[in-house]
Amino acid sequence: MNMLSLQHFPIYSVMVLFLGAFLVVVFGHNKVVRHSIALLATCASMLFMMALIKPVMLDGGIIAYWMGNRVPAGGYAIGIAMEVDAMSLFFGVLISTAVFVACIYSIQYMSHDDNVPQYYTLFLMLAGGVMGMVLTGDLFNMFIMVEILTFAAVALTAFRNTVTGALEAAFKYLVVGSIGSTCILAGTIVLYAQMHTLNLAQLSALIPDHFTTATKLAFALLYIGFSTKAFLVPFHPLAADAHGAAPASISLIISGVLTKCGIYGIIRLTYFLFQSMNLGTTQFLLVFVGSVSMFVCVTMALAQHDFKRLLAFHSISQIGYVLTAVGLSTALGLSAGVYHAMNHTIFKGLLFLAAGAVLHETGTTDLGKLGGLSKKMPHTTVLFLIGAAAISGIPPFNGFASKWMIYQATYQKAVESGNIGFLLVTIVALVTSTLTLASFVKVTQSVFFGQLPKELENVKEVPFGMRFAMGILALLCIATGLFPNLVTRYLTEPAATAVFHVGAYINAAMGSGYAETAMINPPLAAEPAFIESGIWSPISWLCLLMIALLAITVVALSGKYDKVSLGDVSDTKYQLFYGGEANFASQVGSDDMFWGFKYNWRHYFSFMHELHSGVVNDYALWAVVALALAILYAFIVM
Amino acid sequence: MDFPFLKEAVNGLFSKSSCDMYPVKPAEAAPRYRGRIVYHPDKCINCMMCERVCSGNAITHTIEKTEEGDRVTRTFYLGSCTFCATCADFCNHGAIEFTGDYHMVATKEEDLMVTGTFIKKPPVKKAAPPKPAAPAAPKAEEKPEVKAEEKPAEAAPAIQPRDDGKPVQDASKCVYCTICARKCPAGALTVDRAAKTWTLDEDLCVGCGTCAEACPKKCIII
Amino acid sequence: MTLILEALRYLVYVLIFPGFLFCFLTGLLLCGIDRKLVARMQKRVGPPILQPFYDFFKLCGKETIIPAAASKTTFLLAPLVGLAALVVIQLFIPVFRFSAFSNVADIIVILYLLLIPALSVILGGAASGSPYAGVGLSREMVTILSCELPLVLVLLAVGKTVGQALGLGLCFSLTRIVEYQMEYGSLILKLSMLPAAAAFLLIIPGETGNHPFDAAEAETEICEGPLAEYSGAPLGVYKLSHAIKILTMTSLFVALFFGGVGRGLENLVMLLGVTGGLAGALIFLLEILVLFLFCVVLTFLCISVVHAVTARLRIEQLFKYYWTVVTGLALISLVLAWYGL
Amino acid sequence: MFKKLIKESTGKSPWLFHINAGSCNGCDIELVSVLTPRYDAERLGFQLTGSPRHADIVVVTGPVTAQSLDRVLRTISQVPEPRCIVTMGSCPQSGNVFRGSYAIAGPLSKYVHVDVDVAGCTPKPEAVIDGLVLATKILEEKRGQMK
Repeated sequence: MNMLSLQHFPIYSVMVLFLGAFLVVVFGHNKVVRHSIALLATCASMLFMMALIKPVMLDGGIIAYWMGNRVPAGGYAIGIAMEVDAMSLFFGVLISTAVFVACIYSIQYMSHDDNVPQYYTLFLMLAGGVMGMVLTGDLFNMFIMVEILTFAAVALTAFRNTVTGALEAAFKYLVVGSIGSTCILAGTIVLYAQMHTLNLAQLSALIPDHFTTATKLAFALLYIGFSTKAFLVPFHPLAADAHGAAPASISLIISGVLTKCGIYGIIRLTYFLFQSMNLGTTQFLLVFVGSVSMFVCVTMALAQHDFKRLLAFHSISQIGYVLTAVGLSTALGLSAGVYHAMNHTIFKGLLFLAAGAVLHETGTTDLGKLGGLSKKMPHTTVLFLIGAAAISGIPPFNGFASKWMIYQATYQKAVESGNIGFLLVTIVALVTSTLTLASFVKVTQSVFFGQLPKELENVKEVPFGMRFAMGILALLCIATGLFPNLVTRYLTEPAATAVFHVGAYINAAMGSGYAETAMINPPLAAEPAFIESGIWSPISWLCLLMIALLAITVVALSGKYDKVSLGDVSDTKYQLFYGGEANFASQVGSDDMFWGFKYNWRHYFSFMHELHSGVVNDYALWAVVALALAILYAFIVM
Repeated sequence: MDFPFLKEAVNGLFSKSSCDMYPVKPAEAAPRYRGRIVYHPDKCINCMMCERVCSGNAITHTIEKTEEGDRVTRTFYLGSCTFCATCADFCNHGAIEFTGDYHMVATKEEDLMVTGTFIKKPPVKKAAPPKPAAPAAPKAEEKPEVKAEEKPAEAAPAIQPRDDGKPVQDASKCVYCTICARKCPAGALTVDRAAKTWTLDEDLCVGCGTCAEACPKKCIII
Repeated sequence: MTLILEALRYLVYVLIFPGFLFCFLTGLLLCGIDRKLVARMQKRVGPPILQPFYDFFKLCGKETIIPAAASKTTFLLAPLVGLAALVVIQLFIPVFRFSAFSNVADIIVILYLLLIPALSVILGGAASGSPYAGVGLSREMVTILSCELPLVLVLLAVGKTVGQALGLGLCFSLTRIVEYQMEYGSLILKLSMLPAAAAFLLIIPGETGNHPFDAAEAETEICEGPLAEYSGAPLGVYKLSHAIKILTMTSLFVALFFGGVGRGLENLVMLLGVTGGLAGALIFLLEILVLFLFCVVLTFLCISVVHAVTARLRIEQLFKYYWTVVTGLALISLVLAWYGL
Repeated sequence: MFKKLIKESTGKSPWLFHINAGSCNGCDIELVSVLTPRYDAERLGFQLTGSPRHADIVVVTGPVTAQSLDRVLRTISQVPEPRCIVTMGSCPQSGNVFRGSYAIAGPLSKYVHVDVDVAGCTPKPEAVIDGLVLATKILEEKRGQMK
């Protein structure tokens, strides 16, 4: 498979999805046909991406594919390009796997709903839009793909319009989402007016020399546009409403994939187009927004009492982690951020699918009404616990590996740059990780353990298809957690180095040597050093844990540890101890958990309560204010 | 940042513990500690006052008729006793005594039962004196005929106590204030101030002696 | 052949020396000494030193009741996982010169590994389904939350000081910290490290859930919190892991702040003129003994005295105390370390 | 060897759980005074626990009022085997001064096999210690007979 034939794979993987969407519209009314088309399309696009890993990631090649073979003539790129380097391929692979798993899950998950064909068309449109945005090499093409995915996501959020608040959430998402898209469009137009080209490679060659106020305005517009897509701080309440109402497989796509497109857009914007990451100001912007969204969203999650809204706020706080790591612009920071983006898609997907399973069985995701589901749904509980342990960074799982790299990156950056701000970021990151653990303990206790309420008596385990999808994600969670060095060497480090080799990116598109001629100071192509100060090999730790656990269980079983006495509730001996009272249903309410913490932060929480009013014009106002601030920041400080 | 008991804690560490090591070193109860009951059946006259005043009604007795009198076995159930010692106070014959022994731990019910038996000789039954027509006469003639043979007559014809433990009234000193009638727990005495009569109903009277004690003029002898 | 020897060596590490048996004995011994000291401070005679052993074996003999509302496997498995994780943490903490697996982990990892035993209590409590356990695990989580911030600051301060001295920016590896202390003297002697040591001392009772900070397992208010439904062997395993946690935290303190003592021992052995293989063994034994003595003194200082003198804090007082006083101490040392004092 | 070790340590570390079945609190404060420095039952291994699941010896005080009857019986049933039931004071043994009242559900021995009675209307702390030591001996035998 030489380079030439591989050239077409990116466009194949995008077009397959759009073709699938079209076919589902035509033949979609028959269930089997519809499911097979959807599965085939998503699986094909994933295989195309997987095929590209070897050439692009390992051998460091960059595919530049010109639509209609309109190669750049006379130094100007006219045609539309699809450029796939290690960074975009990394996101491509991540997105295609997440979409494939979501498709498997939604087959049984959507069986109860009506007009399912429309669901699959929107689903495949969304998938196609996302793949297109990540693989494209053309700024305007990126805008179009963003438009497609935004509208598909809005339509899918409102798919179950009977759910209370679904339409309102979709409307909010539509309003602020379109503000974001228009910002991207405005930015593209300003850039096109300045640089007379839309090709990302040529833009990143020309912009660094024309750093005029107009390009700064474009930077601000594009930055705000992409951060709306990534639901960063000023736009995070959208995510909570959107996830609250959307079906679980769509929540997986929104939180696992859409936010990554926003991050991908910001990386392209700051590292490639404007190459401004060496400026202290852009680093400060990204790290500040990242850590603020990290902390705000985790504290908001603690105050939630709906399962999906809690997960939504968590996905924004994890995106805050990714953005902080990316904003450090050190090699270790970028690879940690990208690694955490991958892990986040995996464990957040798992958690959303678990929430979907709970909703599918019990019909509600209100933490107050649930309880004791572990007896009825043991597999979902185990899968949920793996996801919860992964997100809160418990050692053997993948969350820990990437978070640990992020702490090291921030602390190293603090030591190198000597300014204590980054130290504060490390501390905020560590505290946020414990707060994430706290909110997942809250969910575990109020959904899966504790007392089983009467009306959930006849809850059964989730059908196999959904458990299979969750199983894949759980296995991925454990795999990426146990072999961090493998993942970093083959996946994240190539992606990080690709970001630092902007010159290679430009030459691949515009023909070799173009970067050196067109730019005054050609981009640095220094080999990024991935020094890690700490040593941690999860495999040997896990073996030790297994040996110790084995030894202890052998000793325990020989001491007749499992000779336990079991009985049913009728015998008072096996009833719970209520201080002598008879057995009555009493469950620790989900919102009076962690009373001590909330009491000490009560002013903060009441302030946050008023801020998140839920009124769409407040959010639109925030979006515009954030845009204004970004523009001010770009003009004055940049 | 003040730690109130830090000084006491530290020098507590180096000083002898204030524990008097009970199981190793035996501990004496306080001098007048009301512990286990000791019952002296011989002193008891089965007046059943203790049973009546016991708040925990821990005292029970059984009577069997035997030829030389009725065998009374009285049991004190320590498991139901409040150790208030009212019974000891009321027992003017000192049959109930509270010792200082506080070891009242038992695995079986019986260990907490304190019992004692004695034979109570029946009172000497004589022909029931005819119901006194005139109040004054019967008490006068009844007394000398009973007492005549044992006691040599003293200077003033002193009233001799009757042998069956029932009270006798010395008409000369009695002012018929009716305190004895009101005090008698069994209601055996009727005193009529106007008619100046003092009659005793022998069946009801248990010979407890409360009337003798209560009489201001000390004219009742038992 | 060497592979078998290697495997055997690892097995001995896990099961005997710094592993299960050592933790079991020293942990329970420390707990016994702590209870005895607290009693003596209250002018009581106090239980015999081996009382925790009796408690543990009695609990092994008791019947294990599983309430009908509990989910059985998590209920039984949670204590074992907590104990196993604690034993593994103990492997990473170097005993002055000797370190079993210390090249595998560093202090941030240990910070996260310390979460697993606390999580096993939380999971066990959640699995038992009792409302007392629900309140207990919510308090336990707030206790973890409050101990996490100051512990992070202390570890960052130590990492910064040692890293700066060794010239590689930051150093989180425990072995290198101990070696640094061997050459340049214990960290406790440096001015900037004193507030960090004080903060760490105040964290130990919170992290192990000892008296003033045991709102999570308050036997009077919420019937031993998460352990309310546990009886028999699982309860024994929880009490054992509570005891081992005291050992882990105190030996971590010794490794972080008293590393230089190892050099003193070596000089002592050199002074005695013992050489060759015997010296190595002697140093090894001396190290264990000195570590145990340090642990006893530290247990007395930061657990027993505080237990005998203070009353239990409410949960929000505990949180406020940790996030203001102890974090302040840790911040002072971090800032001092930052500016290279 | 292991079973013998368990048997001995069962006698050496008895944990108490105190049930107040309507007592006048005379016996309750006397029971707690047993743990104070002067009598210090902890040197024999006694410890007051918070939940019946942790208990070996259940100390019942008070005349088992009608209201508290089923709660007392339920709590006692939740104590794991080998367990001892000690009644402290005269009330649980016979209802003492309250016997015969409509509110009393009768002596505890009517419902549960009581192992040790400590008589006395507020028995002396030394008597309580005797009772508890006797209970630990019974506990050890029960542990011996268990499988």
